[in-house]
This record gives sequence, structure tokens and C-alpha cells, in this order.
Amino acid sequence: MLVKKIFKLKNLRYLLLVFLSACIENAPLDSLSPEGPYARSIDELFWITFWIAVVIFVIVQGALLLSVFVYKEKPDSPEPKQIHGNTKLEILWTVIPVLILAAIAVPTVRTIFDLAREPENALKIEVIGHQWWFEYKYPDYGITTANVLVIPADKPVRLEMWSNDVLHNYWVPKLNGKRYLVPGQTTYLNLHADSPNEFWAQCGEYCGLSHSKMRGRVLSMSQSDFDAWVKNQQKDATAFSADDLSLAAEGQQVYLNAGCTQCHVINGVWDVQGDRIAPNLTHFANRNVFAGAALKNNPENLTKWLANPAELKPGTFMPNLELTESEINALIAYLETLK
Amino acid sequence: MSSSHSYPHEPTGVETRKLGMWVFLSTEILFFGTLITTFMIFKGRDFPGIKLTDVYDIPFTSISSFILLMSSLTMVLAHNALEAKDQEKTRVWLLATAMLGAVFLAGQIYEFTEFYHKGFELSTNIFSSTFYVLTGFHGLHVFIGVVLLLALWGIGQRQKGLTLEGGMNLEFVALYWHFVDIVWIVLFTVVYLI
Amino acid sequence: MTKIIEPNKQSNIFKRPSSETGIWSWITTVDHKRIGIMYGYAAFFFLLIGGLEALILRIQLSQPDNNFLTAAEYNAMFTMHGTTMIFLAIMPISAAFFNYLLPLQIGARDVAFPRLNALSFWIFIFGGAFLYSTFIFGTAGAPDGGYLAEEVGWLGSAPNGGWFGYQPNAGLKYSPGTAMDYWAIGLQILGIASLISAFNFITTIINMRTKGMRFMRMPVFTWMTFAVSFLLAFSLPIIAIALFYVTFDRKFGTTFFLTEGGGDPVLWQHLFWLFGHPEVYILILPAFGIVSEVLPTFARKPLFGYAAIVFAGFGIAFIGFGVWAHHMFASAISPVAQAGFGLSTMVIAVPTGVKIFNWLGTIWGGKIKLNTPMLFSLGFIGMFVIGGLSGVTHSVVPADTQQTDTYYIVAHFHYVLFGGALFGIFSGLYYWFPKVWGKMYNETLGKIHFWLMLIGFNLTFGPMHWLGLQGQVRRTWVYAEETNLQFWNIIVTIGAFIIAVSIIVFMINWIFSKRNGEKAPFDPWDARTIEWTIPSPTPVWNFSKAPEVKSLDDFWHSKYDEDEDGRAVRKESADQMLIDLEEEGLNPSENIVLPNPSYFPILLAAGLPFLGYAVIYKSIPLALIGALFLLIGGFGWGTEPLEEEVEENLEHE
Amino acid sequence: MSENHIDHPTPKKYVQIAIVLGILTAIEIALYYTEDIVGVFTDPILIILAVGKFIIVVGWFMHLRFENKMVNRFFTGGMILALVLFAIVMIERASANFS
Ligand code: HEA
Ligand code: HEA
Ligand code: HEC
Ligand code: CUA
Ligand SMILES: [Cu+2]
Repeated sequence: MLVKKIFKLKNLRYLLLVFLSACIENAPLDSLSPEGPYARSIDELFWITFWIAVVIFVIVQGALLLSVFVYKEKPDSPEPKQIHGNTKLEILWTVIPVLILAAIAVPTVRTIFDLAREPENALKIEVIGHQWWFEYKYPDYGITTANVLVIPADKPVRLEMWSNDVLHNYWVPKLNGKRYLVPGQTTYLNLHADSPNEFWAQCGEYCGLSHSKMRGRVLSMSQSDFDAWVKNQQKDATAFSADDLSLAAEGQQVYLNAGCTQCHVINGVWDVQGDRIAPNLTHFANRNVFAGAALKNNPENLTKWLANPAELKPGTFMPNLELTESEINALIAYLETLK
Repeated sequence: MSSSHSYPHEPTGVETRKLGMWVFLSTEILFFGTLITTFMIFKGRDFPGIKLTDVYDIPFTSISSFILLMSSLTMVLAHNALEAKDQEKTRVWLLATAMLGAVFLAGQIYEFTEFYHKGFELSTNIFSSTFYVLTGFHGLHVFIGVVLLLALWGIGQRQKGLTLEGGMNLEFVALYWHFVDIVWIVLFTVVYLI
Repeated sequence: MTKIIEPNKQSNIFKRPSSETGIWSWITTVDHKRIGIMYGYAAFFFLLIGGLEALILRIQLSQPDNNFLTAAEYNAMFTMHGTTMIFLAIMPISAAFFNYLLPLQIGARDVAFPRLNALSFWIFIFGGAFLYSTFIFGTAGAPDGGYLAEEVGWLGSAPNGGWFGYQPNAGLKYSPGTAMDYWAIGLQILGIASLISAFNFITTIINMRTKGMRFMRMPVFTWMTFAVSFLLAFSLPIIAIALFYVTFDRKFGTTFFLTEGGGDPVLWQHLFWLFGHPEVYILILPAFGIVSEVLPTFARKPLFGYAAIVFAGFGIAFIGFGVWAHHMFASAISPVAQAGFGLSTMVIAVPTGVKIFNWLGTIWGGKIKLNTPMLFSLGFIGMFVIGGLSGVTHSVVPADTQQTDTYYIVAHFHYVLFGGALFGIFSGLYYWFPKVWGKMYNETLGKIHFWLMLIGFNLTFGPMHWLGLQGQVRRTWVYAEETNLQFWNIIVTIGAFIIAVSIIVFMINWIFSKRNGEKAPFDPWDARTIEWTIPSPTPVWNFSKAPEVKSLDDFWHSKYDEDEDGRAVRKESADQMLIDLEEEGLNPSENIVLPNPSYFPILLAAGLPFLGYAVIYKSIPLALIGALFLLIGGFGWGTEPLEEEVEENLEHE
Repeated sequence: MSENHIDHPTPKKYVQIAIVLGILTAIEIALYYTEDIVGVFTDPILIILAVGKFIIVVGWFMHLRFENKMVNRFFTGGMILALVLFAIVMIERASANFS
């Protein structure tokens, strides 16, 4: 009984996983632990194919090894029979693979169209690829943010994606497969997270020097938390008055004078509206990561970043503005107020 | 049979060089196919700026197309004359073919300069790029063809004259020339008329 | 009396090259065997370079957030690794086999166009040198407006757009400098070389077969050469045009692939993979051919289902043209296209399976001799099937959207390329070693090589499946420590070094055996095809007289009969026949005319890199130099007969 | 060399063929100028005419009709392959979502 249970396919699969993950407690980009219906349908399809492949693998390798062991040349082995072929066998091993593939093809095609269909009542979000960070826009709410995608849990989300420069590839392994971001063309991807959680994202397509550091996070939250988040995002940043003497207020002055405004927008602080080439910083302190989610949002990293961005992200479009240590400290204090 | 022929050749009965040329022409289809596909894909898109239809001169191109078409006739006549072992005629028809090809080329150069003056330069937009690369690539083929024809004509001037065997023979060049012509048949329709 | 006719040496204008030994004889040779050997050495050299680049990659990846390399260097390394392995190592090694073996297997004196053959080789050499000169002359940097913390060193000043150079990243704006120009033009030159050899091989196979060598009597390796030549002939033109576009975009301001000017980056993907997928079958089919020769020989049985294997090979080649968009499943293509290409991709598994099962049928019931070539062929089957099956998991489109651009793909293609193509190639290198050098390789070292390589290979590429599924993305210079990928990455790196050791073992074996190996007997493997009816090493004239073939595996049937059980029985006359054959092969009774050596192939080829530099640096003088080379080469070629004049002289005798 | 050279047409025949080609070209140009008359059929007719001319030149002037079937298959094979592949590319690209 027990033996039978252990060898049930499912258990075998877990055994395999346990073996393989011997040294891996937690891989945040794991594509085998889906946490949403889209990823789950892919996962199921993968495992079907995988087990079929395993069976074929065992048969072929088994036949190979068996022939070698049985028919290895021995001193007394006779000359082999000169067999030229066998039509029945040929037909057999053409037809059986065809049938197997047909069996795989049916769910494949079904899943392709399921995944492509636009879900009803989905929240629309625009994803724009930049070298090397993702920008998100919520057209329904008028929000522009970066790096961390916030979505309501247990609700489908429809991403409309394109790229501002080269090809990128948006991937949240636990929620769905990948989809390219192409300049001049729109592509679509659906996400759906089961429950509130934090997921990792990564740019898949090679996009230049800092491709490896083009990462992201997806934060799924309960509807009420999400609504609160939306409310907060829609607020402008509170500007410090000119006579405020706090470090943060000093930071705001640095921000306005050091040239940051050429590229960045902080709503309510600088009146220029519209798109800039750099992440919108209005709610910067709300994001736990920055610079394409390559860095944790903490003063230490920010200091390094502001001192020399290219050191952390080769090729980046943010210049080294030759800031002094005190300017950097002030800026950090200011950035931390941008909740 | 002399000993050097002890190796059997050509079990198919097609002369090896000619066979090689046919293989080459088959791959040329893919070269031009790629170019034409690119041209067609972009032809269907709208993008601001000057378009091909703004610069065309159909009567002019029609005449040069006709000239190229007729060069195929002179080519086949040269071939025919050679089969009839008429060296004199062969050379005349060869030269005629080369001249028709040269006229076509001159026409193309004229056309390119005209377009260029109308502001339709290689890098003006996607329409001009695809146009010049496609027709220019064909023009390059015509040019090579003219060179080959003249070379043949030159060889024909020497004592032994031309033969259908060995070396760079007439049949070999003729195939190439006709191919260049059929490509233009397609280009004329696809690029200019449609 | 043996008499090798030397064609008249003072041809019309230029003096004919006349040295028979030494470096000039190699440079001017048009002999398919010498060209094959040169192809082999050059390609192996590039294999080492490509491998070295892989080792550098692996050192960088052995630790998370490592900084052994800068990002620019890493990107250059993987691009050059992929490009080198595919275009400069595996393809030319296959060409080496084609060159050496094709005329021997069909009983011809040489290929259809010997000088074109030399031309292909020299174009390949100049193309490779041109591509690699990027390390000296090339420049690369941050995209327009971006910043780098440090200068790009020489290691990073190589092409860095990946081996498939996706646009617009590989365009001028995002890959400034000249490195990507070197890539585009270098591949263009290499493509010309392959295209020319494709014409040559196709005509050779159609028109140079010896008496009785009907199509259905040709060895499978010849068949696969045929299929590969078709694939080359029909796929290279597409990439050639696409590379023209890239060069125009980068150098002359056009916008074929740039959205700003109305171009379309996805078109590049189509054009690249329209070539790129046939290309992967170009890489694997030669190995299929080699294995189909080795297995029957060492199982002492005819190939099971010869016709099925031949047709399956062509089936693969044919269907291989219709699956290209499976590299674009995550790209901007519609679900209908995804489904269509997913299905067509699955179909490829069927003919491939037919081959695999027929190979198993071949060894089943045989008398298997487990020497090095056989081990590599058996290893080939085992490893290729793993790669093939992971390929089928990619064809399941939704699953592929998880796998694509991860190390799972890297695992797939190394299993088919290394475990498939390269294992097959090693098998062939050992198998034909005695034929080429007249010496035997060292069996013990050969076996050590095999086992080390098998273990190293699986340690390197096996864990990559897992790494990919765990989210390690391709072409990433660093991975974050939090992704918990370090353990298997270290194993992978160790594996790569084990492969390196195994390759050193191979090189020692090769050098040592070539110099001091035992003299190879006339027919060391008791083989089946007619290239073994001539002495080892192959005499310059190949066959002393044109052989006549009466059946498939003609040589075998001249040695063996079958008894009433269908078992092979050696004919009594076999031993004497072999002695006679060797005697005859070494002392041809007839006058033999060989194609002349010529300077012009190398001269002509030398023009191309100049033209390449001329485009990169927009320099008229360089273009003129290049044109001059082409002109001199072309004119000399056109006026220098290959052998005809001699034939005429003979006829007057 | 190859015996089928004997059946080649006479110069007169070639001139006739050339006249046919010329007439077809004239029809093409006429069609271009009278687009309104044939309407949506203009383009298909133009393509058919081009294909016709193509086949005539390949078949007669290049003697493909008289050639070994190996050659014939090769050339037509390349042709069909190119047509199918490029048709797919064009259709796929025509269905892209441009933004
Ligand atoms: C030698 C080269 C080679 C070969 C032979 C193959 C063979 C196959 N490849 Fe592979 N492939 C590559 C080289 C190769 N590939 C490379 C280099 C890339 C990456 C390029 C890049 O991005 O850089 C790639 C990428 C690649 C992709 C794109 C992945 C992606 O980027 O997302 C896909 C997708 O479908 C794929 C599929 C296949 C399939 C189905 C086969 C099939 O031909 C395999 C068929 C074989 C078998 C299936 C095994 C034997 C069969 C049986 C035992 C019969 C029974 C089997 C069944 C019924 C299933 N390959
Ligand atoms: C046939 C093709 C082939 C072969 C044989 C190999 C062989 C190897 N490849 Fe290859 N690889 C590719 C084709 C190939 N690769 C392609 C096409 C890509 C994609 C590139 C891209 O994304 O653009 C790729 C990408 C690729 C990557 C992914 C890089 C990335 O995405 O970031 C990695 C990473 O580990 C890797 C590793 C290796 C290793 C360790 C070997 C080893 O097996 C190498 C073994 C060989 C050696 C170790 C050589 C031995 C050297 C010596 C003995 C030193 C002596 C030297 C001198 C005396 C000069 N390869
Ligand atoms: C020339 C343009 C430019 C200027 C000037 C500039 N930045 Fe940036 N900045 C960028 C770009 C581009 C990024 C995104 C880089 C990336 O992630 O690869 C960025 C990212 C950032 C980030 C991380 C944002 C996030 O959420 O990922 C911070 C914080 C930042 N900049 C602060 C500043 C400050 C403070 C200044 C002025 C002192 C400044 N920047 C000036 C272009 C600029
Ligand atoms: Cu963006 Cu990789
Ligand atoms: Cu493929």
C-alpha cells in the first residue's frame, strides 16, 4: 500500500522537487510554483508534457542501454543477423509519436487562446519598457509609477505593453509567462494573483548593458488596501515652503536646482507635467526597491546611487551629477518624505 | 576516351556548370523574395512623408522595362545562333544584349537621380529605403550581367570563338541574364504597377 | 606505370603555383582533402576560442553579483561565444567532414568546382579573422545618452548584441561604436562562404556520382550533406538580406528595423529565424549523418531502415523551414500564429523520432564494439534525445512563455548542439582518423575523453534546466543573491572545466597519435562504405580508378555473404581482395589528372575583408583595394583553365 | 552534350514569344492607367500577368521546359518555398497591433 502511494505520480513529483531544491529554500523567480490561475494553467500543461517526455526518455535510454549491455561484443558472440528494416515498425514508431503529440497539441492550443483572451472586468494597466526599468500607468486612475506594480489580489489585470526604446520582456513567473515589449507595437498580458503577496519580476529579453538589472516587483493587495493605495498615489507630494529649514526641505531645494527636474517628475513640486525619461518620484518612498528593482530602497543604496548611478547600473541614463555628500544626505532625507 | 575521362561525370546529363547556375538561381529567388517581402510589408503601412507614388514616372519605367524584356530575346537568339555554330551572329546578338542591358542601367541611374532630386533619398523614410535597396540590388545584378556578356563577347573575338562547352560558356550567362529579366518582370508589377 | 599528370605550369598570364609541399602548397591547394583538413583545424581553433569565452562566462556566473567581468565584457563574451560556436566552429567542422568525405563516399576525384571550394575556405578564414579583428579595432559603449562608470576595455569591444542581434538593440543608437558592424559584416562574409560551398556540394552530389552510385545507394552521410546544402542554399539568402538591412541601418541612416522611421523590429526576428531555425538543422544533420555511418559499422549490421532515415532527414530539413516563429512565441505575434507554429514545431519530433528509433533498431541485435567513435555515437543518441525532448516542451507554447529567455533554453540548445552536434563530430573525428592520417588513435585516451566529456557535459548543462525553471534569465551578467541560484551555478562552472580537461585529453591524443600512433591497417573497422576501399592515408588521387558500385554498402557486400539465417559470413576471398585493393589503390595504372593549385581563390577572398572595413570606416581607398583583389582574382580565375588544356594535350598523344 | 538541345525552338518562335511578352506588358501598363475600370481586380490581374510572363521566360527562354527534371524540381521547389514562407511573414506582419 505504502509503496504504491509513494510511487503515485504526484508524490514522485514532490520527491523530485525535494531532491532538486535540496539547496534552495526559496527562489523568488521560480516558475514552478504558480500563485495565480494563469500561471497554474501553464504549470499544469508543463507537467503533462514533462511526464510524457520522461516516459519517452526512459523508453529510449532504456532501449539504448539494454542494447548495449545485451549485444556488447563478447568473445563468443555470433555474427549478427543482417536485418535491413521493418516496415511495420516504421509505421508504428511514426504513428505513436503522432498520437502522443496530438494529445499534447489539444490542450496546448486551448491554453494559448485562453491565455490570450481579455478577461472581463479586468483592471487595465499600461506597462512601458525603458532601458532598464518598467513604468506603469493606470489610465483609469491617472497614476504613473515605476518598478513596483501594485494590483488588487484575486482579480484579473490586463497589461497593455510597449517599449520606449529596445525590446524588453515582462515576466512575473508566479503569475504568468513572458511577453515582449516592442517599440511601436502593443502587446498584452494578463495577470491574476490568488492572494495578497509580493512577487518578483524580471526583464527576459536581452536589452543592453543592464538587462540583468532590469527587475521588478508585483505587489498584490486586498481590494481595500488597493483602494487606499490608489487614493494615496493620486495625491501630489507636499511641497516644503522655502523657509523650512529641515534637511528634507533642503533636499527639495537640491532636487529643484541640481538638474533632477530635467528628467524626473514629482507631482505638485514642479509644475511641468507630462512624460519624462525617468521614473516618476512622487511616491518614491512608498516603493521598497528602486532603479529597476535592482536595489533595495534604503539610505545606503540611495547614497551610492546618487553618487554614481553608472557604478550600479552600467549604461544608465541617469548621470553622475557630482553631488556633494551633504547634498546627497539632504536629497535622501527629502526622498524619504515622498510617501 | 582519354584516360583523364575515366571518371564518370554528369549522371543526370546536365552540364555541371549549368547545374550549378540553376542551383544558384534557385537561391536567388530567396534573395529577391526577402527584398520583395520587405518592400510589400512596408508598402501597406502608412507612415508620414513622401511616398513612391509621389515620384513615379510610369511611362519612363515602362520603356526601360520593355527594353530589358527584349534583351531576353536577343540573348536567346545569341544562344540559338551559337547552337547553329554561327559565331558572327552570336557575337552580334551578344553585343546587342549587353547594350540593351546597359541602356536599362542608364535608365535606372537616371530614375534614381530624378527621385533623389525630388527629395526621395535612401534614408528619407522606409519607403525610399526599401525601394532603393530592392531595385538597386536588381541593378547590381544587371550590371554583373552586362560585364559577363561583354566578357563573353571579348572571348568570342579570339580565334577559337565561343563554344557551348567548358569555361564560362554562353548558356551559363544566358541563364543568369534571363533570370535577371524575370526578376524585373516581377519587380515592375510589384513595385510600380500595384 | 603511375603517372600523375602535372598540367602545364606556365598558363597564359600568371605563373601557376607549383610547390607540392610546404605552406604554399596548402595556400594554393584545391584538393578537397587538404581543404577539409584546413577547415577542420581552423574550426577546432575557433572551438577552443569559443570554449575559452564560455569558461570566462562561467567564472563570472559562478557567484551571485560577481564582478569578475564588467557588463560590457560579459555581453561581448556571450555574443562572441554563441557566434563563434555556431558560425566559426560547428558549421566549418561540418564543412571539414563534407569536404573530406563527400567525394570519397560517392567515388569522385574531387568536388564539382575545386577552386570554388578553395574560395569558400578562404572566405571563411578571412571572415573569421575579420570578425575577430573587432577585439583590436572595434569599439562599443553605452547607448546614446547613457553612462558608463568605466571605459570599455578590449575584451568588451566586441559585438554585444547576442548571436541573434535583436533589433533595435543591435542598431546604432543602442549599440554605438563599430563592434556590431563587425558582427553584421563578418556574418555576411561567412555566409558567402557557406553559400558557395552549398552550391558546390549540391552539384557534386547530383553530378559527380560514380558508376552505379544511384541516389538510393548513397551513404547516409552523403545524404545529410545533400540536405544540409539545401538548407544552406535556401536559408542563407534570407539572413544575407537581413544583414544588409542592418548594415544600411547602422551605416547609411535607413530605418528598416527602427520604429522611428517606420521600420519594424519584429521583421528582423522573422528574417533572422527564417534563417536561424534551418540553421540549427544545418548544425545537427551532419552529426546525424556521421552517427548513421558509425553505428552500423560497429554493430556489424546494416543501418536499420535506410530509406526511412534518408526521408526523415529530408523531412526534418523541409519542416525545419516552417517552424521559425517558435523562437518568437513571447514576441508580438498573434495567438493564431502561436498555435500554428507550436503545432508545426511538434511535427518535427516525428521524423526525428524515426531516426532515433531506427538507430536503436540498428544496434539492437548487433555485435557492438564499444570503442571511442561508437561511444560518442551512443552518447549522441542519449544526449540528443534529452535536448530534443526539452525542445518539445518548448513547442508547448504557454509553457514556453515561462521557459523562453531562461537557462532552460540554454540547456535545451546545448544538449542538442553539444550533446548532439559536437558528440557526433567527435565520433566522426575518431572514426575517420585512420583514414585521414594513416595512424590509429589511442583507444584508452579516447575513452577517457569520452567519459570525462559525458560527465562534464551533464554537470554543465543538466542543472541549467533547473536553473532556468527557477528563474535564471539568459544573458544576465549578474543574478541576485536572493534568487538562490548559486549552488547549481557553481556545479555548472565546475562541469565546464571538466569539459575543458576532456578537450585537452582529446588534443593530446590527436597530436600524439598523429605523430606516433600505430600504423592504421587498410580497413581498420571492417567498414561498409567505399571510402574504406582506398589506402589510408588517402592518396592524393583518391581512387586509382573510378569505382563501380552495385549496392548500398557496396564494400561490405564485397567482403561478406549471408548464411541461411541471414548472418554475415566473411567471404573467403575477402582477405585477398583487401590486399589487392590496397596494392591497386597505391599504384594507379592510369594517368591521373588532378585539378591545378591556384592563387586566385585566396586572392579573391582577401578582397572581402577590405570591402568590409571600407563599409565600416566609409573609406574609398579601402574599397578600391578590396575591389582590386576581386578584380585580379576574378580575372585570373576566369582566364586560368582548371584542367581542360591538359585534357586536350592528352587527346593528341 | 545533352541530346535535348535538338528540340529547341527556332528563332522565329522566339520572336513570336517576345511579341507575346510585349503585348502582355502593354496590357499591364494599360491596366495601370485604367484602374477605375477593372477596380479591385486590377491588382490580381496584374499579378497573374506578371506570373504569366515569368513562366514564359523561364519555360522558353531558359529552356526549363526541356531541362532535366532534377533542375526543374529544384527551381520550382525554391519558388514555392519562397512563396509560402514569405506569404506567412506578410500575413503575420499585417496583423500586428501598431500603437
Ligand atoms: C542542433 C540544434 C538544434 C536542434 C536539433 C533543435 C531541435 C529542436 N528544437 Fe531547438 N533550439 C536550438 C537548437 C536546436 N534545436 C537553439 C540554438 C535554440 C536557441 C536559440 C536562441 O534563442 O539562442 C533553440 C530554441 C528552440 C526553441 C525556442 C525556445 C525559446 O527561445 O523560447 C524551441 C521552441 O519550440 C525549440 C524547439 C525544438 C524542437 C521541437 C526540436 C526538435 O527538432 C527536437 C526533436 C527531437 C526529439 C523530440 C527527440 C527524439 C524523438 C523521439 C524519441 C520520438 C518521440 C518523441 C515524442 C513523441 C515527443 N528550440
Ligand atoms: C555549438 C555550440 C555551442 C557549444 C559547443 C557551446 C559550449 C559551451 N557553452 Fe554555449 N552557447 C551557444 C552555443 C554553444 N555553446 C550559443 C549559441 C549560446 C547563445 C549565445 C547568446 O545568447 O547570444 C550559448 C550561450 C551560453 C551560455 C549562456 C550565456 C548567457 O545567456 O548569459 C552559457 C553559460 O553558461 C554557455 C556555456 C557554455 C559552456 C560552458 C560550453 C562548454 O561546453 C565549452 C567547452 C569548451 C571548452 C571548455 C574549450 C576548451 C578550452 C581549452 C581546453 C582551453 C585551451 C585554449 C587554448 C589553448 C586557446 N553558453
Ligand atoms: C538625465 C536624466 C536624469 C537626471 C538629470 C536625474 N535622473 Fe534620476 N533617474 C534617471 C533615470 C533614467 C532613472 C532610471 C534608471 C534605472 O532604473 O535604470 C533614474 C532613477 C532615479 C531614482 C530611482 C527611481 C526609481 O524609482 O527607480 C532616483 C531616486 C533618482 N533617479 C533620483 C535623482 C535625483 C535626486 C536627481 C538629481 C540630483 C536625478 N535623479 C537626476 C534619469 C535622471
Ligand atoms: Cu529589458 Cu532586458
Ligand atoms: Cu528553432
